[in-house]
Amino acid sequence: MIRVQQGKFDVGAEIAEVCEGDFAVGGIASFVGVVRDTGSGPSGFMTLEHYPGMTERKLADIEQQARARWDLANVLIVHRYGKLAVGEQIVLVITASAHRDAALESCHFLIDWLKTDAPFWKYEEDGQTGGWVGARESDDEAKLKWRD
Amino acid sequence: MIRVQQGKFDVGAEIAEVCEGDFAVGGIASFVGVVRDTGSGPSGFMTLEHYPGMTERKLADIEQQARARWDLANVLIVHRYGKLAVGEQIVLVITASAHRDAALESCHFLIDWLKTDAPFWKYEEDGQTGGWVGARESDDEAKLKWRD
Amino acid sequence: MNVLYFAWLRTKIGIGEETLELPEEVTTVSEFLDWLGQRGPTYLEALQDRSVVRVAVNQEYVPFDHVLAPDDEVALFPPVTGGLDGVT
Amino acid sequence: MNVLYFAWLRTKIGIGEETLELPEEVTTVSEFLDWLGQRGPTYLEALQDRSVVRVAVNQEYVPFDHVLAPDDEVALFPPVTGGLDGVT
Repeated sequence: MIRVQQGKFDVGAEIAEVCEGDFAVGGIASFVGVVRDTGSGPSGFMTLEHYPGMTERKLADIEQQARARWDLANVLIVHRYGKLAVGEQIVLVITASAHRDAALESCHFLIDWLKTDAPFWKYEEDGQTGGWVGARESDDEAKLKWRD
Repeated sequence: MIRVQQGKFDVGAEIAEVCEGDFAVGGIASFVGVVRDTGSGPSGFMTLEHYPGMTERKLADIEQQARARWDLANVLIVHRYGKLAVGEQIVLVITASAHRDAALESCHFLIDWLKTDAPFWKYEEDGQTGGWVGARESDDEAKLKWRD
Repeated sequence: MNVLYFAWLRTKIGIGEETLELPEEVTTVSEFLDWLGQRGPTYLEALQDRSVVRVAVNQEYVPFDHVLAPDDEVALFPPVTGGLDGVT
Repeated sequence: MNVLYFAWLRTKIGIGEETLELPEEVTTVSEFLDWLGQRGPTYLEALQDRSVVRVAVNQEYVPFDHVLAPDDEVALFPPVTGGLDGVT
């Protein structure tokens, strides 16, 4: 399941819902990404732009890849866009499985992909100046480790 | 931070609290363990017995090991004991870091340890019969992978 | 043809979306970018470094030699910077 | 000496905790287990397979040759089955 939204998400409620009534699920791994302080101080913020439609396709596609690779009972990816303040939760990945390795590894895989390939562009502001963030090469290396 | 308690925990609130006001934290990994259905059907339950005092010492010790090994801003382990129904949340591990690998790997490490070494004993009941659960060898192998 | 611009390509060109009628001789993405660059200085500047321009047709990435169809939705944007922000 | 029993050692012996006065000749954990087994059939049965008995003294695991002190808190329990339940 994937969702791209402007509003906040409720991690506890999402985790509870992801395996509601499914008694084969024994473990739920999750990862919450938070907008960091990039040196602008805690009053800075970031605007996340995306390509509505394509973003959802790409997220749904990576969800399918994770499900094909690991034995997962459920997957949820929630990604926010728009203007976000430092400290705000920006992304949530939840993977539920009967196997803890499957849950944790697939969560890691999805987070690595989101960090590099999710179709978002970042505009950072510190109150005075602003600028578009460039791509990072070190993140592409992290993604390579998931190649078969 | 570690807690051994009988009552439920609120995953969302715990995650929010773990990095409250710490703007260097960029990612929070977590794992929630759920009481599974061991064939007794969804009406079964499990009683988790522990050694008050020693449990807390052991959990605090493994937290220190994780902090020594990974660059973590915060760690929270909450483990419940007592009578738990199938589907109930039993354990919560949260690791917060500026680095996603550190958060996810340390969470995995703690979960592997909890699965094998946490000083708890399980009594399973399906409504008619009950019995103490024996140790599992396959879990000990998972733990070996964390050896240097 | 519906054309979308994102991130600094959008802010440099000054609009997020426009409908364009392509001349018949423009068939590939590469030819389309050449033609687009001639529409004005903002286009030219935005598109001068092709190594930082990515193209999606109907919401799928395509190479520069991809052949366009009249009803395509074409999007131009910089390399994605990823969603997740907070961690290294 | 305060002695604690957990899990099936507790249910077999029938109590969770008791205070015992050790005879002088009982010094190691191993000797203590031998002495305890002579206290009655429930003790004997619970302690007959030492390979499934773990011992902690003052909340730390100890080997069977560990020497006990009068004020020790001694706990006997089966190998832990771990906390986490739901996953393999």
